[in-house]
Amino acid sequence: MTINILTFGIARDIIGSSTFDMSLPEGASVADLKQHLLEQYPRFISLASLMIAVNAEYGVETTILTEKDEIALIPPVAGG
Amino acid sequence: MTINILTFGIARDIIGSSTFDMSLPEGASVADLKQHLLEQYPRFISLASLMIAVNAEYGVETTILTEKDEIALIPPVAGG
Amino acid sequence: MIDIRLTAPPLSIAACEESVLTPDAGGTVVFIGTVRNKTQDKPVMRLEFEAYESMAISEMAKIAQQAIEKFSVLKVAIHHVIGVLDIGEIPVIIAVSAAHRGAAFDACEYCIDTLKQTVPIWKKEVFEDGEVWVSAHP
Amino acid sequence: MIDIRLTAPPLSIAACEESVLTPDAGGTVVFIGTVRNKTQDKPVMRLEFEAYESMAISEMAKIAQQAIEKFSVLKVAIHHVIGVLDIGEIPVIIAVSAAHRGAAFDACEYCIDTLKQTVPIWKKEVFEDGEVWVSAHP
Repeated sequence: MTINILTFGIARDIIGSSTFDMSLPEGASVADLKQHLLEQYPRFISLASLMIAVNAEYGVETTILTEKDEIALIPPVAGG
Repeated sequence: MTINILTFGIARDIIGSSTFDMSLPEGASVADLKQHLLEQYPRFISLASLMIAVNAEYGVETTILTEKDEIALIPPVAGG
Repeated sequence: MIDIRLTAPPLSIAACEESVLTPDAGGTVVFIGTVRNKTQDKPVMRLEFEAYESMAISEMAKIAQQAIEKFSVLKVAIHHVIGVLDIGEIPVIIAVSAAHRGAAFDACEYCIDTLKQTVPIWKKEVFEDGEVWVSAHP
Repeated sequence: MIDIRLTAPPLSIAACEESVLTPDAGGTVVFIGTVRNKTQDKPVMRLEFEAYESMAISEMAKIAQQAIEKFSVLKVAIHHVIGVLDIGEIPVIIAVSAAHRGAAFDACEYCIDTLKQTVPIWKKEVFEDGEVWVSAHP
């Protein structure tokens, strides 16, 4: 399947665009997405943290992704 | 000596006036003042506390009073 | 920097905040007291505040100075009213700015807690059927 | 009652406070963030805030709801900017009203601490000679 991913902050700088597509096997989880991401974009390893949001909620490692989900990379937040 | 005493809040209600005079022996302390006060105005016994200010600072029991001091009765405060 | 005021109502929240806001601060914490509409389920009509003014100002200044030393905050403003307040009006505003927000929270709470214990200000609650000096009796 | 805003600057301190002030409260505590003029002794020119807006609003609402439940406070307002801020301008205001002031202090501090940990908002510090995404790297 191909999922579309939103990027913000330093994640957008690393990807070079505010959205991008990634091919993942059907039934892939948040953990799978992170693994693919680190392989394709090793600069993510240097971040203090990287969370994945699924439909505007924090996903956990086992959360399963589908093409219909709104998926976003959440690098370390710094509000306030 | 005769000292003039300022009153506030419920202390003014008990005394019936915003200042009053009290005769005390020379060299009387805050403790002496409080003892005379409680004898003459037993309603002060019912208060949660009674402090004496001497020249706009809290006095302690042993603070010595003179006629030149500005003396005030400080019933329980309730600012804020 | 310390800003102490004891004035007739109304207090200005903006004025109190402006006196502490600074680009040296990472955070500013403000406490705003309000006259509650009831005490122990009895409706309050209004409050009357009086003060031993010279001593109240000096005690408020002491509290502000202690807060700056104890919590390493930058600026403290303590503004208190004297006079008659209606329900919902503001008897006290305390604003504290600090490099670190935790210190600003701690210092602001210290100021209002200490003010209630030491500053010679008295408050009379007026009910439909009488009035009471707050905290006078145990 | 919860009031969440994520808007372009400037934030209005008065608007945030007005949305929580109530005669049911004995006290209101307000936290005002400010853009500091330096980071690690390096002068900051300006800050740029961006957010994952839908999620940021929902996370701020969760924090406000948790504060109400955890500390039994009455009303919580959380206002945050997105966009460019100059030194001394205000990125965030949090206001909490409560029957008891201790709860208002605790809830307000909880809200800003949690906001900084969980709300998807990012901040870029712009210096004379470069820029940095705050907290991005360990």
